[in-house]
Parts: sequence; structure tokens; C-alpha cells
Amino acid sequence: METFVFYLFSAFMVMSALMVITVHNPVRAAFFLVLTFFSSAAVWLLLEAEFLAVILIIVYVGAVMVLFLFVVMMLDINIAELKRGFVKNLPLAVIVAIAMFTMIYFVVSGEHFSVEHFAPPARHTADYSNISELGQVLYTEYVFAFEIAAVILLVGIVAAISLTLRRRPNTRHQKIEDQVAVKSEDRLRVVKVEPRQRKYEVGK
Amino acid sequence: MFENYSDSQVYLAIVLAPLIGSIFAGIFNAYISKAVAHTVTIAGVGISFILALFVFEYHAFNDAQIYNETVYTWLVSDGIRFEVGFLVDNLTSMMLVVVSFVSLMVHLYTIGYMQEDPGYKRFFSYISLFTFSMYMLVMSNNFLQLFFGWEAVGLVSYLLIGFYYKKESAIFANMKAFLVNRVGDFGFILGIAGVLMVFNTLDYADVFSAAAAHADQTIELIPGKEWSMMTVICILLFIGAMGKSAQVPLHVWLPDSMEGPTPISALIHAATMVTAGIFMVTRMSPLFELSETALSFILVIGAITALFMGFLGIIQNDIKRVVAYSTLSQLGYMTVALGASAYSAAVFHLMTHAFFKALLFLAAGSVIIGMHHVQDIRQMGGLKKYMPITYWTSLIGTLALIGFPGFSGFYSKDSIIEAVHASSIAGSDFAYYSVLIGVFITALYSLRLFFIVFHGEERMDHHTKEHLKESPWVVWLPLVLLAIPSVIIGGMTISSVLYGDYFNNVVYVQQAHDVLGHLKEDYHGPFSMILHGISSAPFLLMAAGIVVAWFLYMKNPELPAKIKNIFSPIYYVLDSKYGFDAFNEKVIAAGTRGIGNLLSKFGDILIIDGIIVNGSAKSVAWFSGLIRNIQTGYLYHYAFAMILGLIGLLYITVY
Amino acid sequence: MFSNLPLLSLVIWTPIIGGMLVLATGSKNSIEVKVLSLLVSLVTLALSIPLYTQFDPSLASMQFEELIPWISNFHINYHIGVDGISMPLILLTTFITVIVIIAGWEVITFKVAQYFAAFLILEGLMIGTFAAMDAMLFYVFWEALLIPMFVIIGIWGGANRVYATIKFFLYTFLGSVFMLISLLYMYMHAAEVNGVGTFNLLELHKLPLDMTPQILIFLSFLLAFAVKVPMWPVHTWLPDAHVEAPTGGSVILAAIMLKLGGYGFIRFSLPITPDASMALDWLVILLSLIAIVYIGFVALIQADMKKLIAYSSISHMGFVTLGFFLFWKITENTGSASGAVLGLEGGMIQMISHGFISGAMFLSVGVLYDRMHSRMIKDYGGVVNTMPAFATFAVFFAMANAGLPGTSGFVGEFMVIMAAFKANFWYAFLAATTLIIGAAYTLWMVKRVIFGEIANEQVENLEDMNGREFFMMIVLAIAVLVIGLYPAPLLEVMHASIDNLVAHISISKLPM
Amino acid sequence: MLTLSHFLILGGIIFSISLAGVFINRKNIIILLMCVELMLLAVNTNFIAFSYFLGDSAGQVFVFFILTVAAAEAAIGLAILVVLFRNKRTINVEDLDTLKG
Repeated sequence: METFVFYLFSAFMVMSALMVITVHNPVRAAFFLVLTFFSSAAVWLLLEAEFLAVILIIVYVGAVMVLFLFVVMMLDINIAELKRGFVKNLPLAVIVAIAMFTMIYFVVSGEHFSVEHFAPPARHTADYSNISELGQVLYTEYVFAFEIAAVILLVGIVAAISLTLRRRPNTRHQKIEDQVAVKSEDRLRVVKVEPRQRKYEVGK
Repeated sequence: MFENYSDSQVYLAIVLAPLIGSIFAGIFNAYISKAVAHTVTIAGVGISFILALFVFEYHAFNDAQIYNETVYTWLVSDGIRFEVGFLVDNLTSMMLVVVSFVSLMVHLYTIGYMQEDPGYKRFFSYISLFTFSMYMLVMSNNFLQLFFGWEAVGLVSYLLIGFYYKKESAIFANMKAFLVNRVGDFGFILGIAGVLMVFNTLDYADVFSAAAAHADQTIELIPGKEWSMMTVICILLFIGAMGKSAQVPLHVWLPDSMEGPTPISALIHAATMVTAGIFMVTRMSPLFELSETALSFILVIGAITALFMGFLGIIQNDIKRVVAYSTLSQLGYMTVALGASAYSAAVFHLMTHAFFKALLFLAAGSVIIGMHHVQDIRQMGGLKKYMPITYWTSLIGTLALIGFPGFSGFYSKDSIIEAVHASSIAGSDFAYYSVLIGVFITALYSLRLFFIVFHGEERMDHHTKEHLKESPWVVWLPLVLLAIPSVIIGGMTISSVLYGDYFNNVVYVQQAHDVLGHLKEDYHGPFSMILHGISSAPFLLMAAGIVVAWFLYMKNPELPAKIKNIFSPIYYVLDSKYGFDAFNEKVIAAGTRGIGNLLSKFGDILIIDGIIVNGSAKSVAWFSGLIRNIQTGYLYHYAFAMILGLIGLLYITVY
Repeated sequence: MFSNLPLLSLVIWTPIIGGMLVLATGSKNSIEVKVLSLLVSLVTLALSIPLYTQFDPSLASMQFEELIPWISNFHINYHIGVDGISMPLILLTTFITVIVIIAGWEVITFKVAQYFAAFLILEGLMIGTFAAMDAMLFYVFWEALLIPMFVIIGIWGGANRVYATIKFFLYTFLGSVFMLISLLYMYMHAAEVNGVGTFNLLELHKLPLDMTPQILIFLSFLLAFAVKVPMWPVHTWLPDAHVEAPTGGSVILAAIMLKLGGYGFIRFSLPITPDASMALDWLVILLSLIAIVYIGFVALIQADMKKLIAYSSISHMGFVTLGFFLFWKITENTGSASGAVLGLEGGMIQMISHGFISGAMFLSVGVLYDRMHSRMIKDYGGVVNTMPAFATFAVFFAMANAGLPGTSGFVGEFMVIMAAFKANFWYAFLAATTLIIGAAYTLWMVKRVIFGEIANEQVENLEDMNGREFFMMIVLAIAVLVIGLYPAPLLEVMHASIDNLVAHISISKLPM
Repeated sequence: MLTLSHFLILGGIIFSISLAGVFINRKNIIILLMCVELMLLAVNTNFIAFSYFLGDSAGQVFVFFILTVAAAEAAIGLAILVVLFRNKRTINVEDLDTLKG
């Protein structure tokens, strides 16, 4: 049963990941990425990482991918231009990917990671709470790292806002404080006019 | 010597009095009047002169103990004490009197001579400073202070030669003088270093008492060849003396130094500073006696200077330069005496020469004042009737210079000639004939000058002639005061100085070299010396010189020009001063600049900066230019490189 | 009364904190900035005087020592102290800084606060370098002081200042990284030998080292210090830096920064690697003699006054390194070490004297430059006619530069020549040529600049020194004269330390 | 029977695919960013697998942090993208070679 679930969702994952990199429309790619995340959340559930699986869906799918979609749709992207060179790059990409995978395969398959070395642990009972266990370590042992993560998020927010914030100097809008602080001299300027002497130019 | 004061206080007072005067006149230059400036400085020198007389009396007649005390310790390093101290013995006290007397005369004379000069107060400050420096030199009891005084007089000489700082020739001459002196000092300081190496002290007394014990020490200058340490030290020290006392080939600065005002030509470049070398060698007699090679060297150098510089005097037309070449020649005589181990004779001649040469210079100055700063003797003549005092004092000076029997110069010069004759070290024959011919030459150029200036037709222009008159008393008084010792001092003192025991505790002469001891056997007092002198070769030569001079410049004034034409190659050689100046200018100075240029352009700018420093910077730029092509700026290239690296790493890990 | 104050720390940090304060005011009202800077430098000077008065010259050990752990994982301590070698140099620093502050008084009009702050901070860092007893602390100060100097030349410098700054920085930096490697090596080595690594200088002095590491360490130190001194052939940064630097920068550079190199030799090279120094002393002596003669010739033909003085500095610093490394040759030649102390102390005196003289020379050029805006000799001539007081000082300092007895310039040269003769006649011969060459280039410059007829209209309109300039000159002149006439008190404080050093370097550090 | 290898190989496949994606879509910077996200996913899967098989929750904590950082990274990356587009009117990587040496 577990094996079946694993292979099912793994297949989804691989297929949708392949779609992510092959489709031309970024919107579609984003949707396929969402699918990949969903499948991988399922795989994570198999590994008893319930909290992270949920977080992956809520944060990634719910927030980050939506952000991607927003950006993709907001920008006026010339898709045709971006497509060029797809076929030309394909062989290289395949070669690199296969080379990479071969390497990884030789490392992770085989004796080092087999059952003898890493026997699957027994499943937890129903009252096991992944969240509380994570919380235990997160707020004790990793509390500094946690704080730093919070700061990183804060910096992320500030950075994102400050990068995208646009000042438009020529827009007209009210400046309330100026209006309140106005004085009479600012409104009315008394100009002293020199009495002009008329010039009579006699005999010219 | 004074009841209420210790000796050291008196000596300090001698030294400091002119220094204080100098500093006062120097610092308050802008705030004091001329009268205050000269009063203060003359007071300073006057005090030291009077004290010097007492000191002389104390040492010469009362047989005082040799005073050798430290004033203060300059520094101590490595267990060696470098001190400032005074050594006062008969030699010192004599030098003190000579220096202070001439200095005082020059101070007085300056009041008249420099009356109109804007640098009046500065001048007084300088000459007082010079007096101080000279005292430091002669009173020193160690080599360090000697060197201090040595350089200090050089400094003042530099300042005074360049006194007219607007004059290009003057500022060239002062730099030349300083640099040539520095060449001498270069040898001198090495000599001092040698002394320190051998004796581990710079104190005279310690060095001299230990000198004999180190006589056999050697030094390996060139690998495999041993030299006597004493010879090396003595020659090095003598190179210092050659600079200061203007011996060939380091004499070139002295004629040019006549660019300075005349009073200092008298004081520094005739009477005192230039004799410092003579004084120094005399002081170091215990060292020089240990090296016959060095003595021979001194003898030959002195003889060359005495003879060949005399020749140059004959053709000069600048009144001061004639006297300057005569000074060179006379310094050569003194040096010859040193080489012959007749130290006493050298110092004796130093003393008499100081008086009569100062007299001659000041007289020349008096003439120059009278002639309104014309120095060319071809525009003079017949001054006898306009400037009688100057005339008579000049005559005395000239007679003393040529060694006319009875005058001071006679005793000293004749003694030197006799001493060289009696000497047997290498080169003494050459030296003897040189100084003999020198007598003739001396008489020739001295009387040539005398006749041309004071006799014969009056060649000055009309305007000058109208204003021609005897100089004021401040000018002629020093002449008279100097004329007195020029006449009498020689005969008065020869018995004790030369043949008596005056220098017994000062000068050390080895038995084998003791020419004066040898001469002493034939010496029977000054008058018999005159009698003996009249019949000797030097007198005949001198007389010949006078007659030739009279014949050429009084009797047949056209003749010299003819002779000049006949012997024009010789004249050319003499006129170019044997080519020393040209050599220095074209070879040494230009060569030095050339080397500097070469090292700068080629070494510093091209090789070090160009190739190594900027070259390495450029090679970095070149290399980075090469590898910047890899930096395409495209994201995927970087990614590709990264992945290739990753795969490579994995490959290494897996297999 | 103040005996328990951390005096040395105060001397180091007062100018640094003062400099920060000056920087912080950033005020446009520059007179306050100047007064504050002057005050800080004067306080520092006042604080440094007890270092001399309360110094015990009979002790060879460190005095006014302070030790606070700094980076304890690597046994790096804030460890400072002075002995007879560093104390005079610290006094020189505090003294010269006051002069430099005064020198900048009216001249600097641009970024005034930053200018003075840079000098004050530089002062503290230099004192720190002299006082550091921990090699790592030394290194930190050593590198840190490049920054203010970099800024000084780079901002207030002349036209070609960028080239000069970068050259200056890279040159000195190149040298010092090798020193860092050596220090790290010795730390590791100490850890092997003693079980615990150390950067304590006094410990490093005692650390036994094999010949090969000693030679390598010696060479790396040589590179670091030779660049600073500077010795031929790594000297070419100095003329450029001097020419471009503002007057104050030149003064500090010549008067103090060059001394760091000499100090490094005497504090690091000699005691840490005595056997390598013995094996390679010929190299240092050779380079020193080349510096004295070669650079003298180069100085002769310079057309730029500042360049000429810069080259003369290099030539004079040759005496320092020559004096420091004579010990073994003297022993070899005469069989006894007598004379070695003379050379070492001569080198020390030469450093201090050169601080005053070169400082004064650069100030003199500065006085002229402020009026004429030219450093070229050919633009001058007959300055004495319009600036007699200045000319007096200029000639005086020129004479001091030429090593006239009675001025401080003579003392060191004399002692080193005396010692060199004991080592080898030809060393002394070549060293003594400076008597001629040094006088030649200095006096030739004086002749062309000071003497003669008034050369042009600008010279004719020159005004003589004002009170501020006169004050600087007279103070320096007095210092030069006092050291020249009575150097004994200055040497008194060194004897114990130098004797100790000689005793130390005469014992081999090779492991048995 | 699922072993650790299964999950690691899955991670490897996803990683290789995203790697290929970087090469194929060398012009579209948005898809490049997505590929980076995919890589992180592969890595995260590995972490979780190890965490499970070793019985150590530290791996999950790590993933937690990676997710945090990745979220921030995506946000900033997209922000940069927006600014870039605003200034250059393109997100074609081939036009972005300011860093060319």
C-alpha cells in the first residue's frame, strides 16, 4: 500500500516537474509547480512529516506560488521570444541532467542506504503529534535560529517593499501637514514696487 | 691663574665670550643698531683676547700644568665616552693668542671696511661665531670635538664666502668650498673612526699614550694585502687636513673663497682656519711619527702645493687672488715641515704667517676700499703717495712673506727649508728643491704685486683717482698692529719655540726624524741666523726673485707681455690653474650628476618603477583582461560552470 | 600621584578618541575644530612626558606594562609596554603631531575636521604600534595606520595623489602580509614547543627556531620592514607619496612612519631571528650601503624639492639599518662585540634625529609651497632676499640634513660610521660618502632656492614667515640643536635596553 | 518495502529535472526561479527522508528553515524581477549582461 502510494505520487511529481520545465507559458509552469508541490506533500506525509507537508501547501502553494502567478500575470512578457533556443538547448540539458542523475544514483542506491543500514522505523501511534515534537525542538534547541529566521522574513518584507515601492514625484496629492502649518506670509507676498519715473526724451 | 676663578671657568669664558656676542648679534639682528652689534661682538672677542694673553703668559712663562679636563660628556655609548673638553698646553695657548689677536684686528678693521654694507650686523655675528668655532677646534682634547670645530669653521666659512648671497659667483664659491672641505672631512671622519677602532677612545691623552703600543697593527683593505693601520689612519686624517688647509688637489676652493669680504679672507682663509690642518697634524704628531709612509705622503703633497701654487700667483691679476695663491704656497711650506717631522717649525711658520698674511690681506682690503672695490691690479699703480700707511705696512708684510732676513717670515721659512734639507725620509729631496724654488717664486710674485700696486704709473681712471686717499683709522690701525708682530715675532720667539723647550710636552718626534734637534746644533741665536742666512741659497734665490720682479715690473713693464707670448703654452697651463677647476667641473661634478641621472632614470624610473612596480601592476591588468572574457555576464553561463563543477566534484567523490 | 593610571593606554587612546570627537563635531566652524585638535594633541604630549620622567633607565625590561586578554582563544592580549627603544619614538610621535596640527592650521580649508581627525587617529595608532608587546596587536596597529595615511594622501594630496596612495598602500601591504604569515607560523610553532601558542613578543624572542624557518621569517620581516624604512630597491613609493602628500602628511610620513620599519628591525628581526640575521646581515648591509650611495646620487638630480628630501630620507635611513646589523661583522672583524652597541644606538639616534630634521625640511618646503604653489626648484631663487628669517632656518636645517656637527643629524651618522669602520673599512668608506653627497644635494638645493638674485616676480612678492610658522621652525630647530649638542640624556634611556638586545642576539636560538 | 534509497532517488530525479530546466529555459527568468524552487524541494525531500529514517527531528527543523528562507528569497527575487522589468522592459536573461567583464 505505502509502496503504491509512493510510486503514484512520485510519478505525479516527476511528470509535473517535467512539465514545469518544458511548457512555454509561465502561468502553466506555475500551475504544474503547484501540482509538484502537492504530490511532494503527499510523499512527505508518507515520511510522517505532517506539519511540513501542510506548511508546504499552505505557504508555498498558498502564498509563494500565488505570488509567482501575480508577477507572471502582471508583467507583459513576450513568450514567443523566450521560447527561442528551446530545441537547441535540449540535448545539452538532457546530457547534463543524465550525468547528474547518474552520479546521484550511484551514490544513493546500493549498499550505503539499503535496509541493512537504514531500517524503516516503526510507525508512530495515532496520538503522536509531529507538530508538538517539532515545536519542542524548535522553541528550545533552535530558538536562536528561529529568531533569525523571523528576522530574515522581516528583512525579506522590507526588501521587497523597498525594491518595488515607486515614488512618483510628479503626482499631485494633498500634503496635510503643510496645509495645516501654513502662515499668512506664505500665501501673500507683499512686493514693494519702485515708483517708476517716466522718461521724457526730449528732442530725440 | 686668577685667584677667584678656576682655570676651567677662564677657559670657558674664552670660548663663550665670542659665542655670546655672536648669538646676541645674530638673534637681535633686526633690533639693534650697528654700533651695538660691533660693540658687543668686539667686547666678546676682546675679553677672550685678554684672557688668552693671560693663558699664554701662564703657560709659556709660568710653566703651568697642562690642563686637560672634560666640560661635559656629550654621550656615552658602548662604554666609550664622547666628551667635550679642553686641552690647554703651550700649543693651544699660542694658537689662542694668534686666533684671538687676528680675530680682534679683523673685528676692528671690519668697522671701517663694512661700514656701508647692509649685512653689517650679520657679518659681525658670523666672525664672532667663527672665533668661537676656532677656539673649540684648538682647545679640543679629543677627536670628536676637533671634528666639531673643524666642521663649524667650515660652516662659518661657507656662510661668509656666500656673504654676498646675491652674487652668483659667491654662492657658487661657497658651495664649492663646503663640498671640497667635505671631501677632506670624509677622510677625516674615517681617520677618526680608525682611531676609535684601534684605541677605543677618542681622548688625545689616552690615544697618544697608547699609540706606540699599536704601531704594528695592520688592516686588510684589499683582501690579502695588509696595510699598517697607523699609515691608513694618518693618511685619512691628513686628507682632512688637505681639505681644510687647501693642499693639492683639494686646494681648489681657496682661490674661489676670495669671493667673500676681505676681512674674512684675512681671518679665515689666511690666518686661522686654513691652518687648522697644520695644527691638527702637529697635535697628532705621536700618531704621524709612527708612519713614515704617511710623512712622506705629507711631504710630497706639501712640496707640490708650495711650488706649483706659487707659480699661479705670478700670473694672477686680482689682488686678493695673488695673496690667496701665496697663502696656498705658504700652507704648502707648513705641510712640508710637517712631513719632515719639523712640527715646531710648521707651527712657528703658522704663527708668523698668520700675522703677516692677515696684514697683507687687510692691506689689500685697504687698497680695495681706496680703489672703490676695484680688485684688478692692472688698474692700480703708484698708490704709494696716496696711501702711505698701507704702503709701508704692505711692504713689511711682503718682506716678511718672502723671508727677508730679520723679518718674522725669514726665521720660520728658513727653518723649514733647513729642516727639509736635513730630513732623510722618502721625498725629502724633491721637497727640498721645491721649497727652494718656491722661495724665488714667492719673492717674484710678492714683489710683482707690490710694485704693480704701489709703484709705477697710475692706471686707475680719473674718477677713482680723485677720491683716492688713505683709509680711516679703524682700517689702518689693525694694519699697524699686525705689522709689529710681522716684524719682530719671529726673532723674538724662535729660540724658545723652535730650538727651546716650548713644545716639549706637545710634539713628539722620533729620534730618527728629529731634524730640528739636528739643526739645533748649528743654531746660535737669531742674529747669527741672519748672518748665516745671508750667505745661504734661499737668500740668494729670494734676492734673485726681488731683482727679477724689479726688472720686469719696474724697469721694463713691457717685458712680461712679451714673455707671456713666447711661453704661451705655459701661460695657458698656469692660466687654467693646471686644469683642476675644469676637471672638477667637467669630470667630477658633471660625472656625479650623470651618475645621478643614470641611476634615477634607468635604475629608479625604468627598472624599479617601470618594470617591477608598474610592470607587475600592468601584468595584473593584462591577466585580468585575459580572463575577463570568461565573465560573459550571462546567468546561464555561470550556472553551467557551477553545475559542471558540481558534477566534477561528485565524480571525484563517487569514484 | 598618577602612578596607577594606565598611562600608556591613555597616550594611545586619547588621540584616537579625540580624533573621533573631532570627526564627530564635523562642524563647519573650523576654528573650534582646530582648537580642539590642538588641545587633544597637547594633552597627549603632556601625557607622554611622564613616560620619560618616570622611566627607569636602569631597567631593560618593559615598563608601564599593561595586559588585558583580548582574543583569549588565540592567546592574543592587549599587551603594551615601553622600553628604552620605543619610549623615545613615542615621545617623538607626540611631539611631531603637535607640530603637524599647527602646520595644518591655516593651510587646510577643505574637510578640516576630517583632516585633523585623521592625524590624531594616526598618532594614536602609531604610538600603539610602538608600544605593542603582542605581535598580533602590533600587526593590527601596523595595518590600521595605513588607513588614515591613505586618506590623508588620497584626499588632501596633490594632482597625482591616487597613483601615489595606491602605490603606497599596496607596497606597504605587500610587505606586511608576509609578516602576518610569519607571526602565525611562530604561534603554531610555539604551540608545538611549549604546548600553548603565543603572540607575546617577549615569548617569541625566546622561542627556539631552526635555521630554515628563521631564514624564512627573517626574509618576510625584511620585506615588511624594508618597505617601511624604505630600503633600496623597495623605496620608490616614498618619493611619490611625499610629493603628493600634504605638508603635514609628508612630515608624519618622514618623521615617524619610516621609523616603524627601523623599529621593526630592532624589535622583531634581530631578537626573533638572530641566527638568520647573522647569516643574512650582509644582505641588509649591502642594501643599506646601496641606499646611502645610490639614493644620494639620485637625490642630487631631483628637480622637485619634496622628491629631493624624500630621497635624502631614504639615504639617511640607510644609516639606521646599517647601524642595526653591524654586530656580527664587528665580532667577525675585531673579535669582540665592542662597537655593536655604538651602531645600534647610532641607528636609534639617527631615527629620532631624522624625525626632526626631515620634518623640518618638509615643513620648510611646505612654507614655500603655501606661498608659491610650486615644489620645483627652478621656480625659486633668491628667496633669502624676501624671506630672510625663513632662509636662516632653511639653511640651518639643510646643514643639519648634511650632518653638521652640533646638529642632531651628525650624532647618528657619526656613531654609525664609527661602528662601521670596526666592521669593515669599506662599509665606513661608503657610508661616509654621504658627507660629500649629502652636502652636495642639500647645499645645491639651498643654493638654487635660497641664494642668488631674486629669480622672478613671485619670489619678489613673497612674505616672510608668520608667527605660526616661525614657532614650528624654532621649536624644531631647538630640538635639533639640543640633540646635537647634548645627546647623552637621550642615549641614557636606551643603554639598558640596547645592552640587553646585544646580549640576546649574541646567543644562538637554534635548538641544540 | 520502501527504503531510504527510494526517497533519495526521487530527490535526485527532481533535482536533475530542475537542472535540465535551468538549461532549457535559459532565457525565462521566472521559470529559472521556479526551477530553483524545485531544487529546494528535492533537497527538502532528502532532508525529510533522512529525518524519518534516522529518527531525528533536526532534519525537519532544517526543512522548516529552508522553507522560510526560500519564501523570503522568492519574495525578494520576484521583487527584483519586477524592478528589473520596470527598468528594462524585459526579463530575457540574454539581455541582462551588465556583469560582463
